[in-house]
Amino acid sequence: MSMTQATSPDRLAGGDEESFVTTNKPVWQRLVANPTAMTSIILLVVLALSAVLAPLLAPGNPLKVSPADRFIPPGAEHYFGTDNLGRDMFNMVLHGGRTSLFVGLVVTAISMSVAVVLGAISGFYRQVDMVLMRIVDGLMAFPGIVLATAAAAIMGPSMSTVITSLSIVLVAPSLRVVRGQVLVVRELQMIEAARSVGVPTLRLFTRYILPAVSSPILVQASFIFSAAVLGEAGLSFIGVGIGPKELSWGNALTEARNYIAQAPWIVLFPGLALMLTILALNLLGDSLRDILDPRLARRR
Amino acid sequence: MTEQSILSVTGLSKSFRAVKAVRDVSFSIPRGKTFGLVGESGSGKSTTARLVLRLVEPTTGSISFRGRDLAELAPRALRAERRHMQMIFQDPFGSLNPRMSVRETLVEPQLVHDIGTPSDRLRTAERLLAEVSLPRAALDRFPHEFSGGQRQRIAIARALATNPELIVADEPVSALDVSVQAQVLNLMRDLQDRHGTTMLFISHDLRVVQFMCDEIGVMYLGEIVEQGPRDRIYGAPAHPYTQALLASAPGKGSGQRARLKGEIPSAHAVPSGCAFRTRCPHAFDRCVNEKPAMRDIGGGQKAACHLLDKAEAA
Amino acid sequence: MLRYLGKRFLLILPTIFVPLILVFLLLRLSPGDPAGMMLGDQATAEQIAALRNQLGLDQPIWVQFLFWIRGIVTLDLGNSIFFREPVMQIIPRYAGVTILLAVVALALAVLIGVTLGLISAMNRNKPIDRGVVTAAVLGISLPEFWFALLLIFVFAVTLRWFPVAGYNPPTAGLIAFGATIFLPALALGVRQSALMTRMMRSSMLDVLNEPYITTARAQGLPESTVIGRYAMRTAAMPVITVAGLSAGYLLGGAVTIEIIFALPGLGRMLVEAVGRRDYPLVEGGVLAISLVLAVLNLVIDLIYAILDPRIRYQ
Amino acid sequence: MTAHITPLPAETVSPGAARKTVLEVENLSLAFRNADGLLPIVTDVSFAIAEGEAVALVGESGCGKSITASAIMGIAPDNAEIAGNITLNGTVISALPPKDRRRLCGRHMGFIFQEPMTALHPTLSIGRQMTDTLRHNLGLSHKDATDRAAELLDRVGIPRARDILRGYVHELSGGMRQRVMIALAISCGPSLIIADEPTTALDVTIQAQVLDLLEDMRRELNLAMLFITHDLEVVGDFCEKAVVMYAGDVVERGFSADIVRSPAHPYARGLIDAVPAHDDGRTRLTPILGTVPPVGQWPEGCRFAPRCGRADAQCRTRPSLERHGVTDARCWHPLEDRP
Repeated sequence: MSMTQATSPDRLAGGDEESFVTTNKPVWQRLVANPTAMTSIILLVVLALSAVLAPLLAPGNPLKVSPADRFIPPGAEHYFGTDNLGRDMFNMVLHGGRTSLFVGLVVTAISMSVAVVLGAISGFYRQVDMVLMRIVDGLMAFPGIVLATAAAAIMGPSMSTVITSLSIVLVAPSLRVVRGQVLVVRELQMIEAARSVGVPTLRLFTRYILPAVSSPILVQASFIFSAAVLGEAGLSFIGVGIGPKELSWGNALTEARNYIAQAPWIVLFPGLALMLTILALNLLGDSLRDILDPRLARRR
Repeated sequence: MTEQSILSVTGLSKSFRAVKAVRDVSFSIPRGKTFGLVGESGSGKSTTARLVLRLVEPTTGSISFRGRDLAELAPRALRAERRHMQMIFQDPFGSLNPRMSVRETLVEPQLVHDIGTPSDRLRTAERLLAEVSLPRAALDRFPHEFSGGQRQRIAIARALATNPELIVADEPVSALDVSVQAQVLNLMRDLQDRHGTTMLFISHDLRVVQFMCDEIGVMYLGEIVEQGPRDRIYGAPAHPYTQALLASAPGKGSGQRARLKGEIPSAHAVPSGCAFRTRCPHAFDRCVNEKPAMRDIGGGQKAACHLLDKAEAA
Repeated sequence: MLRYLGKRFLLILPTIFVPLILVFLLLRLSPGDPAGMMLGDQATAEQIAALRNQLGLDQPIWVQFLFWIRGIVTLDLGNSIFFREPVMQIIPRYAGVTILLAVVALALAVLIGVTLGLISAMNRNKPIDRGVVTAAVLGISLPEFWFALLLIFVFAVTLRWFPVAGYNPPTAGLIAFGATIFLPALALGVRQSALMTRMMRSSMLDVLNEPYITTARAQGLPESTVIGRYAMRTAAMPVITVAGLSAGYLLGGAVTIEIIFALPGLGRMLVEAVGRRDYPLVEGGVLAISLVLAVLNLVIDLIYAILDPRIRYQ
Repeated sequence: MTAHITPLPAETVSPGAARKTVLEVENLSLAFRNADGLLPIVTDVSFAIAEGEAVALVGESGCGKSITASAIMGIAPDNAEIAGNITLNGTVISALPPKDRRRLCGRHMGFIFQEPMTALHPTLSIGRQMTDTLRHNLGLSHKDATDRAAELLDRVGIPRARDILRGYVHELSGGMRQRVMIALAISCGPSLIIADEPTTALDVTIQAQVLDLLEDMRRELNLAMLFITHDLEVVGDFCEKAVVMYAGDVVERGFSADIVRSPAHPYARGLIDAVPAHDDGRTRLTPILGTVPPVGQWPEGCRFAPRCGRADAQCRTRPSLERHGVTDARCWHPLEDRP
């Protein structure tokens, strides 16, 4: 899974400059006018609602075993069929989504906040920057899953382990993006102009730099979200994620792979839900970037 | 330095690692006058502008402004002093914060320096807008809604917001089309007449400098090679570089053009002796070994060239 | 050029040491006694003390750190607790499979990515371009372990073209090897090929807008030369960067893929070692992956320096 | 050939030697196709260039001068709709298919761009870029192409030509880069050179050197030259004739000396008055009021009328390009007070 590559690669093409160019309509109006953005937002709202409302839509304990109902194909009774232990897959997918989205949300919030604070410091103080960037290099080059695996082994698989290790791993690419943006913005003439006016440093950051880097941060956040969801699923899949007592899409697939010949549906539905979530987040990130960064958008 | 000099720069130098961007620059500007710095790329004129405002820290030298040495001021005192010195930048698209409305842009300098009450500040913003001939409706608009010339007017209004005594203008019209350029130049002269502001005006365009400035310094490779009153510089240039610069300018007819050989040397490797000797048509052995000193040649004109010694001796 | 590579080499050192230090700290600072955990519940106090002494766990942490550093530098990582043989003998047995898997996956990704990206860019906004762009977004959103299960279901279970799991080394013959490596490599490479498709497309579209492409056309060069030589040369650079970044990703992804397809690789070994709390082997595995990545990154830097004279010039 | 156009009187330019017309542009119009239909960029542009002659295409940014040049070269963007005739050395090239147009590039037309830094390939050696062109267009062998490239560099005043051939564009200074660009443009013996603001990015002293070089090349090789610029003073020095454009229209056309000294069109007059000239001792400049209307928002009739002091009701209909005194101007009320 991509934990080290949350920075969508289009950025490498030089999309870091001029991303603060404003256009005439407010962002939300352009979002509404963009069919891709609207599709992804609607998809995300549906997914989020189904996760939040899971206890209402699919009441009962999703982990309840019912050996008599094993391997029932999808139908009116069980929309997504049942698995090897007779658990209702629809139930499991809805409840699994709660875990996935929750982990994604928390990891995004933690890693983006840390990245903004450290990125700001890094963009302003050379020595700190040297050290931080070397650490980021180390974290970025190394497969996050291996670190997370080691962490899970030592601290024991649990929700907080997953959140901690994913946050550490995903801080690196976010920090690099934020820091890169701060460095670009810092060199803008408007910053020199503000300094020549006599604007103090703190105000310079809050009124000039932060607004200018907010768009790329927003774009990055959606990619980080998708990487976190994917990361959690991958870790849970190989058994070093949230642990067997909790339910997630990755967990659901762990056992399922042994029954793929008999009951392909138990592989299909959790994976599909996972993919739709990631797709929606990636599409949102793409369209946000198109909207907020006209320089890149003209290519599409 | 005259009695009423508001800004007096002495021995100003700046090195970026091995690159000596500005070397031993000295000049002073009488109150209410405009001093022009003209030169080609790499001449250090823009760095000099930033050194004067201490946007770039000088390596050595003093900047005497309103009786104090800016180079010695502590950060807090320097920031307070910025109220009296403002800058206009080259790029009208880059120097304004795209997220701030014109109102916020014009209020910002007053807010930062704690000038007046909120309603005073707003009144000042309105007055400034009128001064640069923009409609009042512009207040609530954002930079991207204006053309390049209009943005440069907004930048000028911002520079005037704290009623500064010195304005440093770095290539303020070179990003503009000629017809718009004329509007902005006229505006700058009008405002200067009205407010009595002193101005340091940086440009590569000899025509613009001639139009705007009372006194001119010609820069080459980080040094002022000649300076003096406008009419002396344009009428009787003493330094071979000034002569060549004026002769190279278009609009003189192709027959008249005198040509400099070669390219501007890199600031990494400034030639020994006189920095201009590698391109000078009159260079002789002394120019290699000895750096010419700035000499007074009368009428307020000064130039740094060994030829002037020769002429005197002859 | 040598200076550049030397600098790159120094910059790569942290990529080896940061993950190692993280793992070191995780192992030493986590609650619980590693020796106790390794030996399990039945161990006696003497046994634990003996192991602690053998592993150096009774020393202060900075001494442990120095020992650990010495071990890495001398490539002496101690014995695996589970296999009871030196870690440095175990690692190579597994590393080969992982490297082969990653290389085949990368080759597939580059092949698919460059081809589709080029086709897409050359047919911008036509149906084929839209199709490729859509496929690429889908590909990027595809969790590879799920894709691997789908591949198994379709090609191994239903069509029976490939075995469901298992591994034949290349020495068993190319066809036998190919049959066991193709599905895993495809599953592992699909997201990378989607990323590279997007990268190739956008990079090509960027380059086609460059003035030097207009120059090449204005010089009358045929479109095949303009694209194949002038545009590809610069458009390939970001794709190479992505290929470099892919390496880390592929080695990480190999963990799940090796588990699903039961390949005896480094990733599976690592997860199993973690499960058995075989800490020397875990450290060895992390070090091996770090080293492979460092070498790969150096190779990428070298390719860059060969392709881009601007880097050599610095 | 259409009869109602008055081509520039090439015969009268240099009495004695009747010069052959190299390029003739007649009623060239260009519009971009977009979602809303056609967006006109350039309308009814006509002019001609004889061999050995430099014609300036002058105007402010956005007037359509650069896109006119790319239409002549046949490298306009794909969504450009082009009408009118372009004749090169007696052949109507505007009707040729793109492949054949491309073959004319390099061999018959050379192009010089404003920014040689970006117009030359960053990671291919100077020599490679030159020999690619020479080998493809002239069928030279690798060795002959390299020798010729070295000769060309020598000719445009680049010292150590063989070393430079092995080098890359970032290793050269701005002036040297533009010399390489010129060498590349003349390498295959074109009869027409199109130079798009070739000296705008250069320093004054270097600009003068490059202008001299271009003039030398034009004289030595008897090149027809289309010189695109925003600077009327360069035009006066360097070009025999000038075509002044405003908002996609040719507003005045004639000898540069006449246009610079006593233009007929108020816009041309305005451009001259807006520049602070040497030694004129003015304390105020005379700007042109307002701003250039953006593409797609051109007024009906005379496009300069909203900014023109002489405009009246008549200017709401479009004037045609007609002879007024010594120049052609598109104006209902041309300036009369000529010396």
